Amino acid sequence: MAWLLLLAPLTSAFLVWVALRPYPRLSQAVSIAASGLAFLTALGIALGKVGAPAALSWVDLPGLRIEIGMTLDSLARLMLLMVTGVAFLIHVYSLGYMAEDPGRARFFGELSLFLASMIGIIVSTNFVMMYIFWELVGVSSYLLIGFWFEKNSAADAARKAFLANRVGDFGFLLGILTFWATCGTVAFDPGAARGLAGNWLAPVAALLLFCGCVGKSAQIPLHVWLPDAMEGPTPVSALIHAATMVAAGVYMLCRIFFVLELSPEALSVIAWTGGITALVAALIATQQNDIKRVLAYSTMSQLGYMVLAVGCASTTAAMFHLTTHGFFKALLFMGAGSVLHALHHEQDIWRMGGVGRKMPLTFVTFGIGAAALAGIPGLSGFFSKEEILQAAARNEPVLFWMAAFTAALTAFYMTRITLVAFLGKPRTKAAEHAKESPFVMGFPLIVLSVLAVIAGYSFFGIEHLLGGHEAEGKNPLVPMASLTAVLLGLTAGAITYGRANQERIAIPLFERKFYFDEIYDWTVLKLQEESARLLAWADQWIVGFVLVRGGAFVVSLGGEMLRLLQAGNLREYAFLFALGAGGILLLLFGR
Amino acid sequence: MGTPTLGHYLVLSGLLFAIGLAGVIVRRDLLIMYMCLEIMLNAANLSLVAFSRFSHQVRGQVLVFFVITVAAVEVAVGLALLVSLYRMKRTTKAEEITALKF
Amino acid sequence: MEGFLFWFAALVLLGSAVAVIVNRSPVASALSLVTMILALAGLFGLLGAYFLAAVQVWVYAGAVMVLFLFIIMLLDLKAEEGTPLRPLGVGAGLLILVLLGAGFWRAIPSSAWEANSARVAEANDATSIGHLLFGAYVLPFEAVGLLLLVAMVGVIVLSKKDV
Amino acid sequence: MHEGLWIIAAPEVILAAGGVLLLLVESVVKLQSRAVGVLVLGVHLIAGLCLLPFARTGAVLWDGIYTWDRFAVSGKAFFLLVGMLVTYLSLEGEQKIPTARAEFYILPLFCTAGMALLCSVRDFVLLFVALELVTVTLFVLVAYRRTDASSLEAGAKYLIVGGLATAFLVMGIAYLFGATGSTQFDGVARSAESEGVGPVLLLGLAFLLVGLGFKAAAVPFHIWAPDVYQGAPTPITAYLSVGSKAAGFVVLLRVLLLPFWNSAFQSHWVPLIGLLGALSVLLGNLAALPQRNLKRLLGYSSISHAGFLLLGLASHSFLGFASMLYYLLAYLVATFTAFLVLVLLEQEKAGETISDLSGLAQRSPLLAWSMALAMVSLAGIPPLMGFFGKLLVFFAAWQSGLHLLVMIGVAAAAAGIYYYIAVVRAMFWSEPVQHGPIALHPATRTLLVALNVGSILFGFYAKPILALAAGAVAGIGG
Amino acid sequence: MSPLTILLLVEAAAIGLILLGASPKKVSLVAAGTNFLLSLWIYAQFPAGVGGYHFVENHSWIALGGLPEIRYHVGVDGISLPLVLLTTLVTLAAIWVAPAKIKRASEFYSYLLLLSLGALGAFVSLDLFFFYAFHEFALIPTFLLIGIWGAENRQFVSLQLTLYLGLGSLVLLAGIIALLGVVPAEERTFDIPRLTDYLRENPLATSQQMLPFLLLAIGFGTLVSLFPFHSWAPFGYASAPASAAMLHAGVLKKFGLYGLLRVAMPLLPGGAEAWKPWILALLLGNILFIGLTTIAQKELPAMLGFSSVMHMGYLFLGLACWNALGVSGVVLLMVAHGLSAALLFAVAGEVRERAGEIRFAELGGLARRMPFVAVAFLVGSFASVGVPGLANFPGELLIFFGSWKSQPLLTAVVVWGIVISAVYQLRAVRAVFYGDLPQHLAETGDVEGVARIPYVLLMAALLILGIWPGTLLGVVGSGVKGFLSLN
Repeated sequence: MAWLLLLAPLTSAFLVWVALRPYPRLSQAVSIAASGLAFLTALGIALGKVGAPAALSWVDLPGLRIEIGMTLDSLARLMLLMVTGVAFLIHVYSLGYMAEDPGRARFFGELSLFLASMIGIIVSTNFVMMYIFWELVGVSSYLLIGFWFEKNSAADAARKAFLANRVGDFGFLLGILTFWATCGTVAFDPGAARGLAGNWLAPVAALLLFCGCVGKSAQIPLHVWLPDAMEGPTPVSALIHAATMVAAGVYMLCRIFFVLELSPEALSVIAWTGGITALVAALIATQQNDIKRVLAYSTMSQLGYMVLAVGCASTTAAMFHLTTHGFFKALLFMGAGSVLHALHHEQDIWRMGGVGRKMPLTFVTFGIGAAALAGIPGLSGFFSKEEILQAAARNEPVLFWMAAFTAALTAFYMTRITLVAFLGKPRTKAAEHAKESPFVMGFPLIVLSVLAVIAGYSFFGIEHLLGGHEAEGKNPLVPMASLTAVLLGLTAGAITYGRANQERIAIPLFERKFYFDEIYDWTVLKLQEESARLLAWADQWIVGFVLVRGGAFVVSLGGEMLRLLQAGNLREYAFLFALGAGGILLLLFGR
Repeated sequence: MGTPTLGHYLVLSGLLFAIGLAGVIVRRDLLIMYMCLEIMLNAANLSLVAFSRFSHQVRGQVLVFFVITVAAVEVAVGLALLVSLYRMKRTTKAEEITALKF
Repeated sequence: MEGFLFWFAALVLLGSAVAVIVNRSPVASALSLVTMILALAGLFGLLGAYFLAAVQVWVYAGAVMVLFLFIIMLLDLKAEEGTPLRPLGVGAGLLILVLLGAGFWRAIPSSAWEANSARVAEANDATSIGHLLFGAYVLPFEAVGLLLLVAMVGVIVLSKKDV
Repeated sequence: MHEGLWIIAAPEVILAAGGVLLLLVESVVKLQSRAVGVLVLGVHLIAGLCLLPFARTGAVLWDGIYTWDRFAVSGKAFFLLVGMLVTYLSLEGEQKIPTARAEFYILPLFCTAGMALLCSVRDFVLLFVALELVTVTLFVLVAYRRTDASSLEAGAKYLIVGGLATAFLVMGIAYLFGATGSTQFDGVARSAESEGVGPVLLLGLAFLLVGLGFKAAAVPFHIWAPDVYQGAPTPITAYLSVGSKAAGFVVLLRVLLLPFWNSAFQSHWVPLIGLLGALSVLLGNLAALPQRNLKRLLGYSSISHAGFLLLGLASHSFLGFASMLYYLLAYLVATFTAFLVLVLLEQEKAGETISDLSGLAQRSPLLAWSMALAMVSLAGIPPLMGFFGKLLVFFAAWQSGLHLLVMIGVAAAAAGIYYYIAVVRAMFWSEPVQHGPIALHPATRTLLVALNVGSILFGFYAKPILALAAGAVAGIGG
Repeated sequence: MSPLTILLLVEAAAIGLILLGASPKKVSLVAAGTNFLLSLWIYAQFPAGVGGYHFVENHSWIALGGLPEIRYHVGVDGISLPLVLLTTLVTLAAIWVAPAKIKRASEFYSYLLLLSLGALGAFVSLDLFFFYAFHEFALIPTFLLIGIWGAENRQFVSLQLTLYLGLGSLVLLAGIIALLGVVPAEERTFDIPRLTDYLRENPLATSQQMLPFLLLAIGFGTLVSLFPFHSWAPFGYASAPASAAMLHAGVLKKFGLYGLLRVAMPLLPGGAEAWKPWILALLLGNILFIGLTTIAQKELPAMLGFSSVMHMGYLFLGLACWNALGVSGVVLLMVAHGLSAALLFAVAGEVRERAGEIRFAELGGLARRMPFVAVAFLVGSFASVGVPGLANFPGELLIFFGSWKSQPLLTAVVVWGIVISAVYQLRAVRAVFYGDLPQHLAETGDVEGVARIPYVLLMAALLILGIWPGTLLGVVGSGVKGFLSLN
């Protein structure tokens, strides 16, 4: 039964790919049914009605046994529910959002493939299985970002995403190999990991595995793909680049925490990476004009929080925030998508304005999401962020202050986009003529906004699922600080952008995203490009020309020389003949 | 001036052979080259007869007989060929019949 | 006496052989060759091969050399113009001479220098050669006959104006 | 002399008698030249048939100067095949012969007779005479197109260099005779056994090798080959490149196996032959690279094949000799195929350069394929005979410890692929210069197909040929 | 008669029929289809649990004093069976995608069949002679295929390829001879199983193994385009007609690896160990040097050619480390690479044919005009960069696992290859199929109808093996076990 989780979306993806592409309605139906089925199965699992099936052996060779199985512990259950739930909603939402796109059958097929891969990651029982689905998630993400492949920017963004992920996966695979070589297994087996304890390889393995997360969860320095990934259709941004896939990195860290915890050094690297990412992304977000990009940087920043939490050894906090963030970020993206849909894909917030009045449902739900993200008390985001700040405060004060400052920034930029996009006067014709989106798009917004409000409360049971609230060591300073930060951010945002019709602050460093893209263009890409050119030159001229054709040339030159012996003159022939005879005599008698 | 031994004859024949060979190499006229080939054959004959004499074997002389005959045959054919060549190219100089080369 | 005759014949032999090469005029070369052949016939005689000496004179001096002279006259060959021997050619010739000479010299066993005075009275060499020719060596003899036929046909084919 | 009256049935006798008879008849009744050609083929056939009953006979005749063993029989059969193929080539290419076409068919009979005789020699006198029979006939044949300056030039070059070789040969025989007092192979062997290998004997061996090296066209005595191959009438080029070369190798095998099959001798001639072989493969293959004239190219190629054959000889083992014989047959098939195609193309007034073959595949697939298979076989690519031959030769040489030699052979063979492939390229890639299909006589068609099939079949399934070769080598009884 | 012999005879008969004037494409298709079904039957009948060779046919072929006996000995074990399957499948696909109206069609299809016959023969032969002869036998058809039907620069490229491969084959021949030369005379045989058994019980001294192994490694290495003996490959494949490139890059090239696997490594383990550092160094050249070179390519077929060279690096790594994981991975990856390379070259052929353009700068947006081809190319690309779910991934993974324990650093560098290959492969996808559609490509048509079947077959095989590598690993395992008892 539990195999349905994987098989339903996989079958859907396969069917759509092979046969159903010419029939968009059928494809949509199949795909939505598959995601619904997956959600129901996940529900069944969460309620304990469906158990884990026996594992299948995928590769069984001496020294290496790789299984395809299912882990259905509490961590997986929570994640499954969140992922399948959000995915189902987004499938429904896409019905409306993609209604006019001619390629929507393909879109739904790819969504199904993504869902299957994501579920695969969640239920993995071992490193290799996780790696398999990990990569597949990358592939489906590539396909979905590049869904509008005829747009150059989308095509480039897809490639960038895949490559950045590949770099991370490179480390991940090496980490898996290190783990396997030391522990003798690829299973998620804390018992086996003891082989790593005290070993100098422990931090190496941990950090290599963390590379996977850096790529997938868009941590600095491999984060550059995420903002560009917004070139994909908005439901994709909501599903993959906000709620689920990017969170997979964090989920993976939690899943393999038994390796990470063997090495405090690695943990602190992870924590700092998360903290810095959170801060930098928030700073950048304050200066972006594209609504989806702001959301993307905020996603990155929130992922930084989660990684920070893992680095502070608080997987509970990380998972908590992961879940709530999944809800409200999906909500935000879908809200933004609703706006874009109405504005014919106008993404610049300065070319919107006053949309709130035309699209009340979207406005309200977006507002709830923004508030949750900003950490307004009483909404889910507040609770989960609080946990993380607590964890940071316990571990490293500097990180805590960074995180708090980030919280302020979050409130600031969320205020900024809400005010600029939804309030004020319409700044373009499109904004004036905006209309509320259809109900299929509105319905998921409503559901998610409800979740965004209640998910933080203990009655909702997330923390229960994760094994209880960590009561001990609550720092009273933390809520104070975070509240202050949020308020400061809100106020600053409201003051600055209350009635603004154009940008009031200009910080090029933030606007240009800390010049990461440029730096990469000038270093990594240039280096690769130039070395490729150099080597291609070397291959063509040194190996191909000098060695191969040179060798051939020397041989044919030898031929030409030998040919000159044959000058046609009989006297010379006689001489050579006699010389040969003399040579033979010399050989026979010369010794 | 003692009695000539086998060694004397062999040296003589060797010298003759070498002179003939040198002649083939240094002369340009095919006809003279051909004469030098005859010298070489004669050198071989001298060796044969000398060996034959000093080992009391007549078989060597039989070979000399054949060599002389064959030499005559070769000369006949060769000279006929040279005549044809001369008719064609108006020369018998080795330097001037080098159309086939390299 | 035998020693004297040998040295005399040897000198004539080598001298006329060298003369074949150094003479510019083809006729002179041919005549030197005749001299050489006659000297060789003398040496054959010294070695007791009287039959061969006779054949040498008949076939070589008589037939072959006449043929040569005839062709020289027929083709009206001029003396080689300029120096007949260019330094390069001479150098090459000398090199070959040295190489071969060294080979020959090394090859001659010391035993060859021992005077072999035990001159057995020769059987009539013409007889024994004849026995061999028509006995054991009848096959090569026939083959040589065939060779002569081939030569005849060949000469006709090669030189006759219109066949 | 009565003991072997059946020897009248020997091919050399029948061929010679047939030749004389045809000459006589031809001088009385004016026969058409093509009729003479067909008659000559008939003579070969008769000789072949007469050979059959005595294939298993063994005898040594005439005081031991003539032997009849399986090697001799195989050799005679081989040369009969060569003779027939040459005659067939002449039939196809006789338009190129200006005069005396009848004799052009008859003279090779004597030459083939000489070669057949060479297969049986056990005496240096007979060897000399038989060899001269071959050489002198070839002098005439090479210069046969006497209205053509290049044919005459080739003849003159062959004549002078051939004369040199003869002189060396005679000198060598003289020394051998002087050292051992015998002109017979076993006499030499016995003497070498009892008295050891003296310098005179070695000198004789050296001069003999020079003389035979000329026949085999092995470096450094190859110098005549390219010019003569290019200038001679094409059927005669084929004859030279297979018949004359094979004759040289047959004699080498006989000589090295009987009189010089002594370990004291071997230590001298094995490295020597190996060296000649290495030089030949290198020079032949390298100098062929820039060639554009096909006949000249095949001339250089034949030098390189002499090298490979010498490699087999240098391995001085049963396998080496057997592989050499196999290689000879492979070489025969491929070379004759190539020359047959060349002769046929000459009728089309095409030139002799590689580019004249352009687009042959479109004009006549059979010709193109035959030529291609010949080239590929010569290059040593499976599944053709040439490949298996090379494999055997290399294997034999390696087993005899001639590792460096094998390496050189491999490198040279690799270089050789270039020029063989260049011929294939011209035929298959390029567009034809002339157009229109080439008409072929059904017999020619059959012959080409037979040669191709043989080349493939016996390359892949070499067993029957190898059995013959092994039997022949065993027949010498070294 | 062994079904393996029938495989060979079917293709030979098809060539015969074509020569006799039958419709070339139809005959070839029928022959290839028959062979594919037959090989599937062989696979189905293959007793995976039992080691050793099956479907054996063994006659004496040539026996001569002094020459080791040559036998007609065919059979498959777990290592060659996958390659036989690969050959028949790719042959079918290659023949199917070939245009029926090509110039000199009967020649074209005969050469394709000859190429396939050579590969098939080499893979089923258990006798060194046949093993070698069958492979080299395909040399001339390749030469002609590229030379006559090739694209840009075909003359030079084809000549270079043929000479290079000819040289490699001859070095290989020397290697085989040298190998037999070090075996005591009375034990010499061309029979691979017998030789293996003998050398297993009586290992040679390492010093004796050095030269033969070197020659074999250079010979086989050249045939597999081991750096720096690769110059023949990229542009050769770039210029070859699609079907020829599919068969050569996909199938025939595997011969070299198969030879190392079957002959060089098991028979000369000492030599392998001694030369291992060199092989490891050279394979880095394949991965890094050629990998980066691939990035710089500006034309689709050339890029595919270089990428095919680069991928050989993984296979050499798996071979060099010589353990159960690595060798299983090698067999799997050989098959997978064969399939993916065939698929990609087929697509490149379609692009060349239909768009009339191969330069990246001039292409773009073709996914809109030819969605099916785009999908095929994507699948091929993903397979080639080692995405899970497609056959290359388990192969590469097993190789990495196999080599990690003994060569962690080197493996790490090689793993970086998955990033490099993603860079160039996705760049190609981007340049050819994504982005703007230039005006001159607006009329490009897609592959339709039955012409899609070969692509579907290749993709299906990639998927099946990727999702469930057990379909082959079970078979491979039985073969690998036999080898590894060697050391």
